Amino acid sequence: MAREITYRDALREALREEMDRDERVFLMGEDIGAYEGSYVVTRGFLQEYGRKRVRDTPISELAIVGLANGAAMGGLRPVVELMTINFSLLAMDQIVNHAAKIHYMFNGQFTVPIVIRTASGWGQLGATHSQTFEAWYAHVPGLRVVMPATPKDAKGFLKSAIRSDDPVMFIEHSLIYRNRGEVPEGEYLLPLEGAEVRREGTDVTIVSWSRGYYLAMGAAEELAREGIEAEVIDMRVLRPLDTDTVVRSVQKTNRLVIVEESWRTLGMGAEIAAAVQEQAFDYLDAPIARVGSVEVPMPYAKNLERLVIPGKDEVVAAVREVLYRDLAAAR
Amino acid sequence: MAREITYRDALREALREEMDRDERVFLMGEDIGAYEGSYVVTRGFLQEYGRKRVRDTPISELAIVGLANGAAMGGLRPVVELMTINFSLLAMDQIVNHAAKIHYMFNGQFTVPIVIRTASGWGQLGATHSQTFEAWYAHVPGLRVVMPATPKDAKGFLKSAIRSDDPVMFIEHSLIYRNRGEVPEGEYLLPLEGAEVRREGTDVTIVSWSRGYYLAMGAAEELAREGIEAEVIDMRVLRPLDTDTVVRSVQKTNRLVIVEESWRTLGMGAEIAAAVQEQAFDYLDAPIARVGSVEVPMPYAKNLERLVIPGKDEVVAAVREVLYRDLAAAR
Amino acid sequence: MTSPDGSRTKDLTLGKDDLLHLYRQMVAIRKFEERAAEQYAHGKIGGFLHLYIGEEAIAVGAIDAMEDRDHVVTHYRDHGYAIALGTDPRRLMAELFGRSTGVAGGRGGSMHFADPEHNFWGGYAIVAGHLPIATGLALASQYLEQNYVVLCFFGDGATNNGAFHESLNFASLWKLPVLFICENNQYGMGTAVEYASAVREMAKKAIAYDIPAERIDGQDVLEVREAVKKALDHCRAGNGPFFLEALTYRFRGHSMADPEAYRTKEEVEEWRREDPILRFRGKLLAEGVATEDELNAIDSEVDAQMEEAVRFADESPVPDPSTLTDYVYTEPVAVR
Amino acid sequence: MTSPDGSRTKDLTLGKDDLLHLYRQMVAIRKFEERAAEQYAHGKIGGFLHLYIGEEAIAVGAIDAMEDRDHVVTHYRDHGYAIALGTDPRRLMAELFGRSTGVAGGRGGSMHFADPEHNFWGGYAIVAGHLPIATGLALASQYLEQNYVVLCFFGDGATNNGAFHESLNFASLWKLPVLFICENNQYGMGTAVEYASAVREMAKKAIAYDIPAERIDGQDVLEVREAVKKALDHCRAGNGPFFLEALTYRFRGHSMADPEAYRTKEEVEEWRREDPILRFRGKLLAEGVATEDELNAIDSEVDAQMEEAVRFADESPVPDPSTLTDYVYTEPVAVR
Ligand SMILES: Cc1ncc(C[n+]2csc(CCOP(=O)(O)OP(=O)(O)O)c2C)c(N)n1
Ligand SMILES: Cc1ncc(C[n+]2csc(CCOP(=O)(O)OP(=O)(O)O)c2C)c(N)n1
Ligand SMILES: [Mg+2]
Ligand SMILES: [Mg+2]
Repeated sequence: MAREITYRDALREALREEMDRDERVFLMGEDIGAYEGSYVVTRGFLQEYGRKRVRDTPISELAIVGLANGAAMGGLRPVVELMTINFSLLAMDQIVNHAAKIHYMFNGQFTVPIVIRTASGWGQLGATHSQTFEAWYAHVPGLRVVMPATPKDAKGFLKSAIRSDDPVMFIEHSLIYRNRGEVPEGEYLLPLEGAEVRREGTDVTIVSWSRGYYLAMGAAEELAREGIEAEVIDMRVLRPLDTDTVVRSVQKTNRLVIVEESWRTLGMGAEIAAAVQEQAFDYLDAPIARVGSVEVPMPYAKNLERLVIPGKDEVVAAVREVLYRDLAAAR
Repeated sequence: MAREITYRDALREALREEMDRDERVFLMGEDIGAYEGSYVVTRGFLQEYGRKRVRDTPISELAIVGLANGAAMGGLRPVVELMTINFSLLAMDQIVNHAAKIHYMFNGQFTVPIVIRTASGWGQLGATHSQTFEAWYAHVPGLRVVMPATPKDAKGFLKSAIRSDDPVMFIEHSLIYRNRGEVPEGEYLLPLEGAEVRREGTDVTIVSWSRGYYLAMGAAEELAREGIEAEVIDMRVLRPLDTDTVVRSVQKTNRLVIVEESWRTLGMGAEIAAAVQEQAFDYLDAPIARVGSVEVPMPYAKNLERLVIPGKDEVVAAVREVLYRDLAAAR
Repeated sequence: MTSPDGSRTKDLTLGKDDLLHLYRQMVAIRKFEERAAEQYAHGKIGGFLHLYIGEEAIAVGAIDAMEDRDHVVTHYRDHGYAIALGTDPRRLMAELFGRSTGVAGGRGGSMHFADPEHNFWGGYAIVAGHLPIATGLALASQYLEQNYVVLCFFGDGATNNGAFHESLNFASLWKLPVLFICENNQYGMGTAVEYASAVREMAKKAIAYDIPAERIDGQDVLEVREAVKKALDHCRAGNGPFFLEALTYRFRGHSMADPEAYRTKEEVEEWRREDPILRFRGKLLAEGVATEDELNAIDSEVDAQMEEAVRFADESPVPDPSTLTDYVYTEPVAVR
Repeated sequence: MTSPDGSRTKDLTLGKDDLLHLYRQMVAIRKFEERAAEQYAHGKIGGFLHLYIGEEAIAVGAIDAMEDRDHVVTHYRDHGYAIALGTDPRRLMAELFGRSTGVAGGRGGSMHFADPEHNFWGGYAIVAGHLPIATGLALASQYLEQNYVVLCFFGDGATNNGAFHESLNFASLWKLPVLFICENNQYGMGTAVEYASAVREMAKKAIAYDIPAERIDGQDVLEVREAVKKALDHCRAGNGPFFLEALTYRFRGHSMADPEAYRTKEEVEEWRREDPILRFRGKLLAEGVATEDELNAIDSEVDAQMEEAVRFADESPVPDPSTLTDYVYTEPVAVR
């Protein structure tokens, strides 16, 4: 049995179920308690679970993650919220030099089972509040990086992330918290790997994740109206990265477009393109196209911001390009 | 007229010349003065220029870069030394959310002419002291990223970086400070962009930068002995990234191997491969190969470390692979 | 922490013009922001909009104490400083509207006002991220012997960040001319000071760096002005940094979408009685400096000015799309 | 900052066995490191090797004051703690040699000793990066009501980093059972405290967090032991963190390749007169606790033990290459 709930509610269910299941799970972050979370994911949690398990913190990103690392080593299961992924830069040393290293460099003697929930997103928030760094985290061995698009994945991955003994970067997106989708009743877990083909198609493969997935789906629907059948893949997990699923799809469609919100240069699309051309070289009928943001610090003005973030039209155009159809001809 | 000097001496000359030329240029970093620099690049500088211009700092990477940002806005030309690129993670917010943003987000009203000198490298230094993050910095609009391989580039780029009004990440490498090379007498500047073909060849293109360049050259020489002529390109500058030079070369050789010391997934090689397949799709006769580090936190033990960092043999093997020659056949 | 010098006078020793100027500035901030909130509701302004309402006495008092050469660096709650520094409210409103006539050409928005010509070196949106920048600017002042002092404003919440610590250490170590002004409005977003800071008096944190500190009433524009004057003298004389903690309260939510579940209506009401504008107005009237009519006239003038600011913003063009990639670098670099 | 309680006794109130144990531990650290330095010169050890020689009284005194359940988290200059905690020196030397029998299987090296079975939660190589980790471990103690205290060792240089500030604030705010022990050896690499810190007494920095602090003589093993005992009581009683600053000096260079241009020979000589081992040895002899022969016998036993450690390390196998990608994740994940 499934019902439709929002992405936000799916996250809330995951947190609740895991907190109820395991006393050692606790939440920690700026304004998650009295303020109820900057994206209100944790609304009501402070009242329900109390200050011991829902811990408002000072504005100390580095120490928040560092404390979580230590607490995790000591047997707890911290779920940290970093308000937005932009602020995760302040915690980078604890994430990369500590969380990602400790299990390995001490020869498996310690584990660091932390989850860092954070949000990507934009919306006239300016240069320092509109970035997304999933590609950075996906570069780092020792981290798992999850970036769910659907409520079902959001819930299933978050629960698995909390139970995982590895550090997990769990990246949400401020513009999809209200998206609704089917979520099974009752408990379920999703393994922390594997892309998913969400729409089958024969003419081209469109790959994305998080909010980009909806863009890709929108583009696919539009393309279908003109007879182009796109296969849409939601990457879901960015480390470990499931390029096999993409390769299998490209072996069928022979064409690939990658859609992302980050800057193109060295975004996730770079890795996916590089890996796919390695593994599916002989199947590619056109260069792999990457659709990403214009490479500027994000401007505040709405009209400029719209130019930066890719829209459905850019995805459609890129698909046409890899199909060697120019715009005029297709219309 | 040119003479042979070391990479380290080339850097020292650049710093000296620029400090002598412009009173506003000053150095700032941990242990650059009394300790003479952890890689002794600034040996003697404190005595020569005094405490005003050679500033030992507390172990405060975030504030070091932040102070440099402010000082640069206020009319100075700070040259910061971050001991190693591993510690730059602590300064990430000042580099990415401030230095790279300020000129743009304030509509050009301020400039942030800072140079951040830092060193990549390894050598039984363990998991937190053996990383390299050039790919991260090259992702960020607003930054220039330079990673010279030769003494001549080291000097010319450093001088240009100091004079540039943009923030520059200037990444050295601890294992090439003693490398010697020709450096012109007297003053010269190099524009902060452009890859360079350092060896011409017809059969395959090998691309690298920094220490990887020497690996590539070594491999090319070995391959030449068996009749394979590799074209070797030193990327030199990683943002803006000159893929045109690579594309031109691939149009000739039809095969590309990228060599780097960072983890393969989302290393610079990902971007170069993705960009080249976009621009030279029809010229490629084989998948672009990437040679990088094994994706683990760096282990201390010498025998394990050797397995992680790619050596000449891996480069040669990758070249053979893109040439569709297997090892046995070639021998 | 509070000044041992209990003798400080808060009397109206300034001339009438100066006093009315302070009043006008506070009213200008208040009315600018009331219009901004209104325009936000109309969808003319997007993203974050952090209002300074309730805290006006700090910006106005402090900035009035500055010399012409001194500079301001601050956080995202930055409208008040710009107005107090004399930037044309039309260009500020235009910035909020994301128009090309804005102080940052529409690229910055509410959190990133800047106007170097009026000594405003920018509002920054990473909590405490501007403290090292302000300290570095003070280093430039010292290095180039320009003898300006940098006023760096930030909140109580910012004092818990590592950047705060590193900056204060540097400032004291190198005796840099920077005045740290902590606006303790008792909350960082929705987190009360007692849940964020091991000490309740922010000024206590300066001790760890041997920086002299004082706690003042941030609702009293004259007290602020006087304390800042003294502190600036201290910095300018080469004694290094100074730290002021101004106790205050934010009357509105943190940004526009804040249900304020974290504090009681009573608490807000109590603090509203400490409205810096009403307090100062009451004083001006009580001590016979100005009449109701005079003050009302100022209010009306400011009203008209802010109405004009909205009109100007609304009629200004949006940024030219062809400028999108300008200023990523100072020199032409191909941007993709 | 120094204890107001001048009455503290540094007399030898411990029993003879306990006193000789302290002596033996300090000698063990000294001799372990002397052998390590020698093996480094022979090329058997690579990378960084930070010696603790001169500072032994701190690790030994502090760790002797610990209860069985308490834990240690520290920085890269970490050989001393492991030895004082009772880890087999053979496994430590093997770690330096990068052998599979090492305490971290050869993966960690000098900077990353760890032995949770002996309460050692690791040496960390990012200056101050382990302070939040130690604080988090203390949070686990509190949360799980396990009533252990975490001893967190770090240098004077670490106190200037933001991570220090944020950790102390958290520890005090949440009253976590963590004892911060600052080993003030007066230099961070080659930078003297006066060029790095606005205040010369590190203990002063604890005031900003309302953490009680004390400055002690780090060359006196008994003083350290006593101060740590009291501090641990404070922490264990639920009073939150405590801060100790132990004044000390590093007799050798920062790491192996340090020409020590930043300090004078005279200064080093002066401090060598405060050798914690010689001081303690002198006291044991002067107060008739032990004879020269007894102490020499201990020295010889330790010598033999360290010789054996080198032999063990040398004969141990290097890590199996097939294990290279083990422990990147806790579950099997394809690693490229
Ligand atoms: C590093 C960082 N973390 C979190 C945020 C989100 N944030 C914006 S304002 C704010 C509260 C700041 O409080 P305070 O410093 O007291 O200033 P106030 O808003 O009260 O004026 C937070 C947490 C941010 N912008 N930067
Ligand atoms: C964040 C960071 N910056 C710089 C370094 C390089 N480094 C290693 S040890 C050290 C000095 C530390 O001094 P202190 O904390 O006093 O400890 P000590 O070595 O004196 O015991 C420095 C700067 C580092 N490891 N981490
Ligand atoms: Mg506040
Ligand atoms: Mg030290």
